[in-house]
Amino acid sequence: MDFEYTPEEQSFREEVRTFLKDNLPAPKERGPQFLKDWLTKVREKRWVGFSWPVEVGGGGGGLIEQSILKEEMALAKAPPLGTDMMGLAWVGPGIIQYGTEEQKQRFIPYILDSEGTFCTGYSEPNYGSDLASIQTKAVLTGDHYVVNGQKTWTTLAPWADWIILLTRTDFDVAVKHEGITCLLVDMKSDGVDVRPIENMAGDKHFAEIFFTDVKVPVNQRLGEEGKGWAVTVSALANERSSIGEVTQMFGKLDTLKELVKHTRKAGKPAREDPLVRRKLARFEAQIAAMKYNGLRYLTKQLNDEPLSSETSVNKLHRASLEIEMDDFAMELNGQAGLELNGGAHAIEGGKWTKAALNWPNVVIGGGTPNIQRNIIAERILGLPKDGSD
Amino acid sequence: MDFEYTPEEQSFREEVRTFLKDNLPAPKERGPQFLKDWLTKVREKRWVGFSWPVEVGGGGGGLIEQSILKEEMALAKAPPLGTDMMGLAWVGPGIIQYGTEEQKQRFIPYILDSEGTFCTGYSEPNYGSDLASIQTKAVLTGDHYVVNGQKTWTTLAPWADWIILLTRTDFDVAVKHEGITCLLVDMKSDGVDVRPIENMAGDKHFAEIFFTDVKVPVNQRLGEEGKGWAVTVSALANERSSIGEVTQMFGKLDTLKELVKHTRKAGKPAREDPLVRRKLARFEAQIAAMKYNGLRYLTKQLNDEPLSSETSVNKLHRASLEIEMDDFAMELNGQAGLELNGGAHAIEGGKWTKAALNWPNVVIGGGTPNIQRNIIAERILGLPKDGSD
Amino acid sequence: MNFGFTEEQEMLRDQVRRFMHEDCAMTTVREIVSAKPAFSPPLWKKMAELGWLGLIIPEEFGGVGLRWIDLTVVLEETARGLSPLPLVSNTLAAAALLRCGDAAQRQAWLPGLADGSCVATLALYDEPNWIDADAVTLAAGDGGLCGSKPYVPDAGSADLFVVAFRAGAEHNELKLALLERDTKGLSVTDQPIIDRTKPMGTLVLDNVSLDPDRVLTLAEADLTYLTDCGAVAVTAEMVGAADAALEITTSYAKERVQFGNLIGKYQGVKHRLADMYVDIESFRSLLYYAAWTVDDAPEELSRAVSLAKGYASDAFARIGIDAVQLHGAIGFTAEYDIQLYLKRSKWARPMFGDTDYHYDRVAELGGL
Amino acid sequence: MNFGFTEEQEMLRDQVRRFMHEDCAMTTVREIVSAKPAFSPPLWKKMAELGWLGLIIPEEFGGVGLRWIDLTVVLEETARGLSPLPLVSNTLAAAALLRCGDAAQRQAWLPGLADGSCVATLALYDEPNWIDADAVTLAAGDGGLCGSKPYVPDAGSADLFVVAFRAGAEHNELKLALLERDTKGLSVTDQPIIDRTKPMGTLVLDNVSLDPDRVLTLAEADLTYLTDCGAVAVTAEMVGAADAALEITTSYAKERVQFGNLIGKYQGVKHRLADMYVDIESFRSLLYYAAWTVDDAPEELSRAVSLAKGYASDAFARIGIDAVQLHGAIGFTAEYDIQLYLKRSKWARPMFGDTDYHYDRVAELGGL
Repeated sequence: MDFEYTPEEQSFREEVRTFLKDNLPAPKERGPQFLKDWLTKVREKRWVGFSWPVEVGGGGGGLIEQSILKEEMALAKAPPLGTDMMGLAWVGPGIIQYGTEEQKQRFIPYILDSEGTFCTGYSEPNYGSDLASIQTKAVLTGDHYVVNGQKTWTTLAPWADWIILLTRTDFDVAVKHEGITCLLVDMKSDGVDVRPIENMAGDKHFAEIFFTDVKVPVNQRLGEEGKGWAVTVSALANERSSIGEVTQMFGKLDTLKELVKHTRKAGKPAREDPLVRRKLARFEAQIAAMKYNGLRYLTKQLNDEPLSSETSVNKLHRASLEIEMDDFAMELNGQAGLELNGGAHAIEGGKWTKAALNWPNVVIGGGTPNIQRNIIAERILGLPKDGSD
Repeated sequence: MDFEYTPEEQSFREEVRTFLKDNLPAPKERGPQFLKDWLTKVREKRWVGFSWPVEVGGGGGGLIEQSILKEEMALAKAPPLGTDMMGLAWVGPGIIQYGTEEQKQRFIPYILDSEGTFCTGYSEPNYGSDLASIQTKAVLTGDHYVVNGQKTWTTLAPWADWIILLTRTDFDVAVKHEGITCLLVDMKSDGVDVRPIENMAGDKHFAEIFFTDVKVPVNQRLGEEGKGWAVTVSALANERSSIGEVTQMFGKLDTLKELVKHTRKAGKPAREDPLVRRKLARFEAQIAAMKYNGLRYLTKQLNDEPLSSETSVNKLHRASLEIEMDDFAMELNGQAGLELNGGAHAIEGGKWTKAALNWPNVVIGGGTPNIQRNIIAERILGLPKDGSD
Repeated sequence: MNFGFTEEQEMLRDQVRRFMHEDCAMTTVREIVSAKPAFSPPLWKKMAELGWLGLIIPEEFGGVGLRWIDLTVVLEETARGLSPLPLVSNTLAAAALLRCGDAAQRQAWLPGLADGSCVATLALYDEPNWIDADAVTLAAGDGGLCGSKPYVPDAGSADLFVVAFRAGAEHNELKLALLERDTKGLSVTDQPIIDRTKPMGTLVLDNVSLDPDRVLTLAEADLTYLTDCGAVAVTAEMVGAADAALEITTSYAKERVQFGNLIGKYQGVKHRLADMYVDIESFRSLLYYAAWTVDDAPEELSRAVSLAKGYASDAFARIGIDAVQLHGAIGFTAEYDIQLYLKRSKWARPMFGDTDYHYDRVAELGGL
Repeated sequence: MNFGFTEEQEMLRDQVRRFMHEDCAMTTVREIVSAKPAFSPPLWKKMAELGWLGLIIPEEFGGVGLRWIDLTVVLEETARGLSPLPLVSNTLAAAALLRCGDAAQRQAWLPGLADGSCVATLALYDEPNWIDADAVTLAAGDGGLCGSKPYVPDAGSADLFVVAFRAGAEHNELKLALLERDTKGLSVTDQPIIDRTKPMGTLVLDNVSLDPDRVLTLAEADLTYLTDCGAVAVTAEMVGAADAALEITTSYAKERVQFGNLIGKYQGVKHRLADMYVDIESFRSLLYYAAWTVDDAPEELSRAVSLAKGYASDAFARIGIDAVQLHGAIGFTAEYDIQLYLKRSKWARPMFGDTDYHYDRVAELGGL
């Protein structure tokens, strides 16, 4: 048990801090060219794809250094290290693990250089949580697959250039996890129709996508035919709650505390109400628990111990906090908490109120809390499955 | 919607109050003869079995008068109207509905005159909640049944004179609710072996009962052979949360408030802590909800509308309050809340602490909260069953 | 003793349900709230004809002369379909006139409120989360009223504003002003809020002179009474809206299949729905009793309504969130109706006091 | 950066598990607590030989000289089997001597604590639910200590009492007295409490004279430090006991059939067990960090331990109740072990501060 960093790790942290000091101006001083320059610079540092192998263009960095990098970036509220969030999070790692040499040469630099973005085509209208049951059909015809079907709740689809698509190439299988094939599809292909979906906060971050006789060259298949489920599982495993996420949440807690300090409730400073104080403390305990849980799991990885489904623990905390923190800010402010941006009494431009409508992006998007509970109960505690499989 | 009582109802309430004033001395003034006299007097008033038909010896009273009677008795913290709690609650009504003329003449006066007590033999070791699956076997042999098997968690069994026993007379049935037969068994019969079970509070209110070749005359069968489930269902339906229960809980809330008024927490009067105040208010809201829920269901009965499973609503409130109220009293008092009777710092003789170990009597005894939620979900909301039947 | 509704009340309930079904279905609601102000003159007229606008107004002033318990029947059902029409506001303004107005004032204004020709609203507090005489801060000066009155419900559609203001420095020196929309110096700013079916606005008052005929006394007990009436009305709406949210979610659980089963077969779903049912049944019972006390046991109103609104504010907020969550992704699309109920639950929570306020009051009234 | 245990720590854990399994199984625990005092000299001797009694005592005083993080390994495992032996009390008394004693005092007492010849305990506050210097009310007068010291852990088996008392009227004028069991004027009364594996008693003090060699200074920071150490120790025990409760309940859910299925197949059961797992994992992580700060980052100890104990006090209390409830009727029979964990959860909640206390402190330390 040791929370001290080695001199090498300390000096890496210093390097990151110095870089941030030199290259991250205050938000209002960032010009139109800023983001492009930023992306170039962090790419030159090999901080994009930090832990990816050097051979493919990654940084070849270790887990501790990666967590230091993420923590410092989050503390500094820096922009992301690349614009292709999903490419960096799991499409890239999936290609590194399962892709052909040609695919690696084609897509890895594309992702690392932020040339375009990927979205993730998993969920279908009738199979939101139950991914293995998908029905989108791909038929091999000569040197390409012909894809027909529909995906939905595809985050970022309205802007994405590529999609990592889960299709079914074999309907006659004993186990539904078989017969699934993973394709990389150009969103500009003929027959791809994207229809953005408006959510309750008024945002259009996600979309339905219809595929009608879409031709996908065989060389854009990721992994073997019929073995797409393994690619997906490995991709989802890369979707880990990270130290950067925790740092962001501590930052949010701080802004919530500031809000409390400036709010009056029932004619008295809100900070004097023990219920308010204890609720904030409970949020802090949950976020701190996420932090130390994460460090324990990171240590396991460092020791090459297998990680089971422990990350579901932090996902459940995250879900509870996503729902409760913004709602708490709203409730604290009474009627003023109802106001949206533009209202004369809106709290901080109505940002808490809007956020209080956006929790499903995280809470439902990453697997619902009930799914996470099933994962813990079945995979960690060994309780019987309640599903059909 | 009308909460006023008619002049007749008001005068009945006055009658009860006058009776209580004349016949209920303060607890410490009650002599050894008191309870016997009390039981005789309320029996003479025909308040025992108040709503039972006059023909069988009951009071023939209406639902409203009954609720007035229960409310006033609870307010006065009077002793019960008879000593045979289960006989009065459901065995008697079961006999009135399903019993033979002979059974009525034999058992109804027995119950009403508090000559002995019944216990209820439903649960078995492997079927705690799943009553219809019972295995205790009864075989008709000439003019009697021979019973073999085991019951458990039988409340009051260590003192009971009789047991209303659920047995299986037919194992070859399509539906497990069939083939069940209800018997009234003398606890002094040969082959009945009662083994008291100690609970975590140190009490021995309930017991295992072993039946070995116990002979039960056919004339002690209640209802038809194989139709015992109907008797049980009707009996359970009589196990309603009543206005008396609510009055008791308001009484308990009052004592909890008094406790709060006399307790200091973290160096300050506990009553000043908003968390304490709001928690007590929430208890009050739940108890008041039970009251008005109960009145709505009573009104339905008065209008001869069928009652579905709405009473599960109050059972869930009761369960939550049983667990929380005593625990709240313990928590409030910190280390002093840990002390049992005899401790120098014990709060009110450690009664809250002991009660905090006795909630399962109510919470598990009357059907667990999860069973109540299933009942509401399936019978009221019409959701699919998750059990095997 | 009869804790049920009369045949007349059940007929009234059917009538409102029919209206919501035929005239004010969810597509209509969405149309109405997409315009400014979110109001529909023809539907308002129809509600007037059906007698609902003057439901609690005595017959001598053109109303129907019924009781608050009858009103709850109407509000429960209009809220089931998330009606955006200002029935609560109009009724509370009428309650203020009935309680605080003199004979002439009642005669002058109530008939218009009852026949729908004058849409009225009531605005009491100037602080967003404080129910107290001190939270009325708008003060009358030499030039009349100057400043602003925020958080006015249905400000966009109202013709008449019944507005609390401070007539002196003492805690309880309050009065009500009757201000017509075209009053000189008065203008209205929209406050965009989370629930578009419950519009809100701010009155900007630039030396609005006060006509003595249009000023009403407002004792502290009146302020409490009107706040409590507001809480009764909003809680009645919460019962209807929560019930609809449960119904929509239950239906969804009976048709949506995941992992080879109807999701309604999983206890994770069914137990949550059962808990919603328990909560709704419970704050419904508390609300019915509170509504009865308004006319029949006013000395018990404060405690009764605080139990009801205290319970409902917490419970409905949880129901709104969980109803969306149990739907999965579809539940938070703008197209699907369930999210509108979540927004309503957020709106209803602080109105006329949140759980903390009401439970604090329960504790105080209970001697703590 | 390594948030895991070393190989030595894992070996220590195995050693404790073996001891609990072979020497202090639940039947033995039940035997020990059925006697007065609830103590076992042979097991205590064995624990001394294994080095656990002097785990945090430096080698120069006969101890092993390890850290609090090592101690948590031992406490987690002894609490898994609900050990009734006064390891926490003895360790806190040692911590008090180490922190507040002078060289002579340390040398005089610590070797006895380490080798098991002197069972010691620490008693700080006289109020049942107040963590504050003002809650030390026992005062020294002209005749020495007179009055009583309640809530003394393991008072029945202790040979040495390290007792806080008030040496003056000022808030922080406190000292510690070392009182041996046979001190003239000292007697011990048992306090029967809910958890028999955690005995408690009251010292009755009748003009107990204070030998200056047996008086230690106690600055307010020392009081805070010792309280925080106590909270770390109790939370470590909570981790082990809660983990055992989850394990017992999970096993039961895998073998108990109701309505034709293993009860562990119903989400009503499995999701509750999953939530228990989430809570235990979380306060476990918070505890490990807090235990690390005792020796390595003492400036962070207060905040770290308040996060851990604040989380654990609420969560373990809920786990205790739910573990019994998920068992159904069998869970609350005296014969079955799970109810002993419920009692332990009740005991642990207030010790060295409950959730309200610790969360209030988190808020304060966080600038609110």
